[in-house]
Amino acid sequence: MPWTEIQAASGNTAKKTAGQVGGVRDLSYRDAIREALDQALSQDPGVFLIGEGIDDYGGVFGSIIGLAQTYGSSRVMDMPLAENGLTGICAGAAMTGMRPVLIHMRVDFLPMSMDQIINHVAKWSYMTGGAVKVPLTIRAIIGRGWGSAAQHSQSLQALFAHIPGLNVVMPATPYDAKGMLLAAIAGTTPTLVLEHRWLYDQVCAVPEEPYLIEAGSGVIRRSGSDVTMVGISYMVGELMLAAEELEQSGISAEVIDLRSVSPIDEQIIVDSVRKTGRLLVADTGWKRCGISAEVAAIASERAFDALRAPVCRICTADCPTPASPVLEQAFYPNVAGIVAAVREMM
Amino acid sequence: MPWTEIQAASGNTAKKTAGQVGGVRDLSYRDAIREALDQALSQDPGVFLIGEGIDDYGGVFGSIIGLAQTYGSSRVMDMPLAENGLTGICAGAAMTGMRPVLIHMRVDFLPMSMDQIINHVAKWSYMTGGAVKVPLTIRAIIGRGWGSAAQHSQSLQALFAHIPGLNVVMPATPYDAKGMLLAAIAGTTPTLVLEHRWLYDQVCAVPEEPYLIEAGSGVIRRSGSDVTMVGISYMVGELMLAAEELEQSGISAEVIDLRSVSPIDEQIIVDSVRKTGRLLVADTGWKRCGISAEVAAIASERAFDALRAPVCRICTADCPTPASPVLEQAFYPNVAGIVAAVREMM
Amino acid sequence: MNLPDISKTELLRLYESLTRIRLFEERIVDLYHEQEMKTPVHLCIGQEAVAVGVCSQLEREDYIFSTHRSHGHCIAKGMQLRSIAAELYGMDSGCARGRGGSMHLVDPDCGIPGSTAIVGGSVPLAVGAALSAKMQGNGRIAVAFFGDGATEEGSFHESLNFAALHKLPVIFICENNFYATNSHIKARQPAGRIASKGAGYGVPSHTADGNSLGVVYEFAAKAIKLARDGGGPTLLEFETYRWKSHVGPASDFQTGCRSESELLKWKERCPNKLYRTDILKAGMISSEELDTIDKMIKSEIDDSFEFVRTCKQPDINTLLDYVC
Amino acid sequence: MNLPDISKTELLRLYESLTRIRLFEERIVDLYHEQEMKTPVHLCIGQEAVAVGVCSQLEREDYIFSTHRSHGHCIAKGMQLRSIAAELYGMDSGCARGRGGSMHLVDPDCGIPGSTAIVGGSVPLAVGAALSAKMQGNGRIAVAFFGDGATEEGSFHESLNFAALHKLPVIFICENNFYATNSHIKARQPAGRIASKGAGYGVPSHTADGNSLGVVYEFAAKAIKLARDGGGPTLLEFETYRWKSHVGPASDFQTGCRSESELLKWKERCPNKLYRTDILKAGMISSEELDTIDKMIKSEIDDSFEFVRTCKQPDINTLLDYVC
Ligand SMILES: Cc1ncc(C[n+]2csc(CCOP(=O)(O)OP(=O)(O)O)c2C)c(N)n1
Ligand SMILES: Cc1ncc(C[n+]2csc(CCOP(=O)(O)OP(=O)(O)O)c2C)c(N)n1
Ligand SMILES: [Mg+2]
Ligand SMILES: [Mg+2]
Repeated sequence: MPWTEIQAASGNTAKKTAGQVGGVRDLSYRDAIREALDQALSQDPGVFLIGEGIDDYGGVFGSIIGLAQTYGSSRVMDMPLAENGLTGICAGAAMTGMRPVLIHMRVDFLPMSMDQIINHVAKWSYMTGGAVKVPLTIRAIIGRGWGSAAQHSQSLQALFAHIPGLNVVMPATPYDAKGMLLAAIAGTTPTLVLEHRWLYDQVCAVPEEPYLIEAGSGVIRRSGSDVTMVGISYMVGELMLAAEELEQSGISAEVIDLRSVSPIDEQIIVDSVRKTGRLLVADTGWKRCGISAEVAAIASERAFDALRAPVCRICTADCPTPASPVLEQAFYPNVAGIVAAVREMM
Repeated sequence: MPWTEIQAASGNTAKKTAGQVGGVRDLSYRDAIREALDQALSQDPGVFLIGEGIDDYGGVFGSIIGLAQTYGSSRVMDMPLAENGLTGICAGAAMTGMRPVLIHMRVDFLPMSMDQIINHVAKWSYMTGGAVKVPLTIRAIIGRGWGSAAQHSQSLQALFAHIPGLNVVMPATPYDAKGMLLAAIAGTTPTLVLEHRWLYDQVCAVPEEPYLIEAGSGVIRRSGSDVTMVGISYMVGELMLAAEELEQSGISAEVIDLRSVSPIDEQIIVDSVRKTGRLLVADTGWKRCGISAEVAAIASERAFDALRAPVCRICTADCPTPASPVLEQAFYPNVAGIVAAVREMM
Repeated sequence: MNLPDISKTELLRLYESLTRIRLFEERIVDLYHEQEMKTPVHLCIGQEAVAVGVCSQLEREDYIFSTHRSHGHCIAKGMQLRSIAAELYGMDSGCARGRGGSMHLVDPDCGIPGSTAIVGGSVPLAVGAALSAKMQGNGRIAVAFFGDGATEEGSFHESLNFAALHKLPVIFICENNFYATNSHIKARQPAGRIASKGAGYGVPSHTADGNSLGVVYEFAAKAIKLARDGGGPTLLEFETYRWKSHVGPASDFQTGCRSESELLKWKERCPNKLYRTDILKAGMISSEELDTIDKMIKSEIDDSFEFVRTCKQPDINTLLDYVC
Repeated sequence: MNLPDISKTELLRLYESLTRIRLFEERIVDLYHEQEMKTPVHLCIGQEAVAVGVCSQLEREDYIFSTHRSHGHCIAKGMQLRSIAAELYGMDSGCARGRGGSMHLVDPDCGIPGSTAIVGGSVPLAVGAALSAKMQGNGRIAVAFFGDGATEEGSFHESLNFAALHKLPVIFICENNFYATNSHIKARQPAGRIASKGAGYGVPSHTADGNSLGVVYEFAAKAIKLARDGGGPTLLEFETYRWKSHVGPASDFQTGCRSESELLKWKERCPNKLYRTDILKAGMISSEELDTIDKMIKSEIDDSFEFVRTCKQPDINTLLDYVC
């Protein structure tokens, strides 16, 4: 049992939202990504995929399986283990007419390429007064479980959300995964697409034809009146489960899927908090200076008068990820913790 | 007129707090750093300084001038332009008995070494179950002005504060600069010391003998009752000026110098907000997922019931640093902006 | 035949070390399906000779830094199997108190400040330990173990440059097993260039057979001597092959990522079998003596996994310990 | 004497380019004290032959990527002085609309996608442009300009490897001026190794005199041909020297960071003077012709700085424009 299989087995489950109607099929997160990339490759000769070993039989956890065969090794390229250099190379290609999609199997490898991402990719448009754009898409996958430990399970979205000049999106559903990836590739803003490994088996209705979901808009996944629960990526599913449980005890929770952590949809947060008066934020990453801090700050700036209870942040513990399974379990937030936190708020 | 001279000329001024009494002299920020390093080098043979061109006549904006002559090139070492590799090399040395102080002339070069800082230095103690410590100190200087532009003026503390396993300190006074640097070198937690270039000419009373200021404690620079203004590094001086101006119009502002952004002194923030009921946070960096977000979130978690107005964040604009002087001026927050924001809050 | 010119006792010690690594990892293969060892294992079966040829000549105080594929290096350097086994099961008595798992083996008392799962990470760390040794004048040397893939990372280049510039007592050991995950080296580098990189820094460099313990021993001996004598770093590329899939206990040729015939060709050159044959041929050692060693190692391994059953998982109240 | 084998018109064009760079930067020196040019200037006076020898042979559509020390490369590649001068003063009509300043010159119409102030950053970007050209089959090539210091960064190594692997049409031009800020190359690298790094990737590499335009021209010509013919990258190390301090208009030998005698030795080998002497010696060009060019350039420079006076600073309401 390879490491990766076991990880895939532990995901939470999203509800299917539609069947096979009018070009809309049920698709897994993995297949939605694959379809987006297939369509981008077939529509635009400037698009190419590149990443370490991405053309192998695993096909990046199945998310690009078969594409190397269809498009050949010049459009689905293997690359050396040289994350910073290759980010620069992709940036150079993006500045000169191409639309590269650079793929990392783990978010943890992004720190290697921080110089190119932060100092070059994110700044190039501004630094050149808009003369040169960098339409680069970077996909990176958040690992979790099976002793992935400190260097193979980080969820570093906050580091990138902090930097102006990048879009950072974290689709939580197959539908969003396809649309946000296509929008990233089609746009001119460099975009980081962070996918959670535990979402890969989730299934929902996804239209066949290409469609774009631009970075910057959140979505209400569940309406409610007593508390606003804002989440991203894998945590959205956890919030949905928590909301169901809360309903049992008569607490009506609204769940917002932020989808994009840069830009952030401030209005959807503010409107919801104005309605419910309470805010909980659930992140896949750390607390200090994280997404949850930003969401909390936005609420206390723009919905202050509506807030009726202290904001609550649900994040991973303030330590690197431990390998031991018992510690792992203590490290990650869970549904019970969310439910308890909301109860405390009421 | 070299770039660096001009930058130095534009700093704000701190009040001297004491004269030449009992081993306490007035010292500039630059000289306080120098004294700390001199004392560390002379006390502990394991300490060495390393950085690009640090042994030249400029001596890192004067902050280590003469030390190369005193201690020789094996204790004050020049290094190749290889920030990531050298961070790893310093980490390896720190794991095996040395106490390196790695010096970067600009914070902007830290993204090159993010892999070693985030994936190795910050995680090593945890990943080894405490078996191996990494007593590494990294100094990096925040640039500002004279068209430093996008790649030479970043203030990236939030990226490091987000990562468990590192201390991140930002002394605002010569007294703190000496004590915090000495504590960083003497401790076993890897520590990032971020110095603002515009603080280098500030002067205050500094004791001659070595003393330690541990990361994690803020300090009240000015007592007040109407509003809590939390700032870091160069912004502390700006807040002090704003507080004086506010006093004119009868507004009593408390100014907290956070000093350390990881760990953060939550209690000092909470206590002050409980007293004043209002909070403004001023950062040298960006807003989204920044230090100001964290401070705002802490207040809305732990001092919620005391807050009487929306929290206000004062940060650099949501764009890379522009080169043009007029845009630069618009990019950075200033005293007038702080004063206006507080007035709005009352 | 390619045997180091050392005493019988020494020859047996090498045999013991090779066997310990092989059998320990084979035990992992046997047990992994139970799903109790919840850690990604990167097995080095097939590559044992490099670990043993190098580490057997190091002093306990000398440093090694290893990678995601670290079991062999750590065992050869002298780590107790109990502390490794317990770590694989995430136990509090593991070498990293269950915080690290397979990819982060550590034992400062054996000169192992740790292992990293970030490719290329081990290289500058070893250079740093060498700098430390030089500054402290304690006579130690440091070894960086890394794969062919790691030579593509900038950190490799930055490390070679600094080590050469300061003539540091460090040895760069590249185990070229021709693959990085499932990607062949041809897809990542111009052919046959790893050792040729040394010239760019004035670092003596060699490519050699990593499946012959004798060959590894000889090249390592020279490099160690050079490093100890203040002559600076050496870069050694040992060609070898991993038998199992990149991660986990299975084989992988079924997936088409490489051919079974390639694997079989390398299996014929099994480093452990080659060495066993060689020492038997040399005549002073009997196969009974080797069988006795095998048996001893087996019971050592039994003991280590039995030990695990007596261990406790970490207390969740200690989650935040050791952060810094 | 070392003249490229080209027409008189071409020879004069090279002279013009050398002169344009020198006089433009000398004008910066003259004006900088006014403190109106609020941007850190890294002057290339003394290094002009490399920029001209390479860029004069490129097509307008070919790409160059430059560094903090970019004026020479951009002028040689054909940028208008007006757009550079305006940028130095942070004007909205500058090439980067005043957002970039001296270190971020850009002009996509001249094949200049931009310049970076992060050492080593220009190298992978150029490789990426070469990849782009190859994928698009548009026949373009790309040039990375960088200093000796940049060869110490991991990005240099990662870039060479990838370019060699894919035989990309890119040329690596290292201007070895022996210093990175005030640090001599001896303190940063084992001696004489820059060009020897190419062998580690199978990239043809040469060290040559960067102050002789003829020499630069010849090596660049071969590299350009190789790249255009699909033969892949070349690494060229040109030895040269900067006359001014690392940043700013002053000289720096007074500070003791290098000796005046070293500077004077290099000044005798002024690339512009050498070339002028050579073309005059060749006989088909008179010094009057050259003086006319000098005069023309001077008025071009006058014009560019006069233009600045007519420019507007950016409107602060546009602060957030162009972020993405
Ligand atoms: C910086 C980084 N990039 C990618 C990975 C994912 N990864 C883990 S092992 C590995 C292959 C390493 O190949 P090599 O260095 O040859 O070592 P081997 O596995 O063959 O022993 C890769 C790509 C990683 N861990 N770190
Ligand atoms: C990554 C990085 N490290 C350090 C610096 C500071 N810095 C600016 S220019 C320079 C020297 C560069 O030397 P070299 O590459 O030889 O170019 P030269 O200035 O000699 O033209 C340094 C260290 C930087 N800009 N970027
Ligand atoms: Mg390998
Ligand atoms: Mg140089």
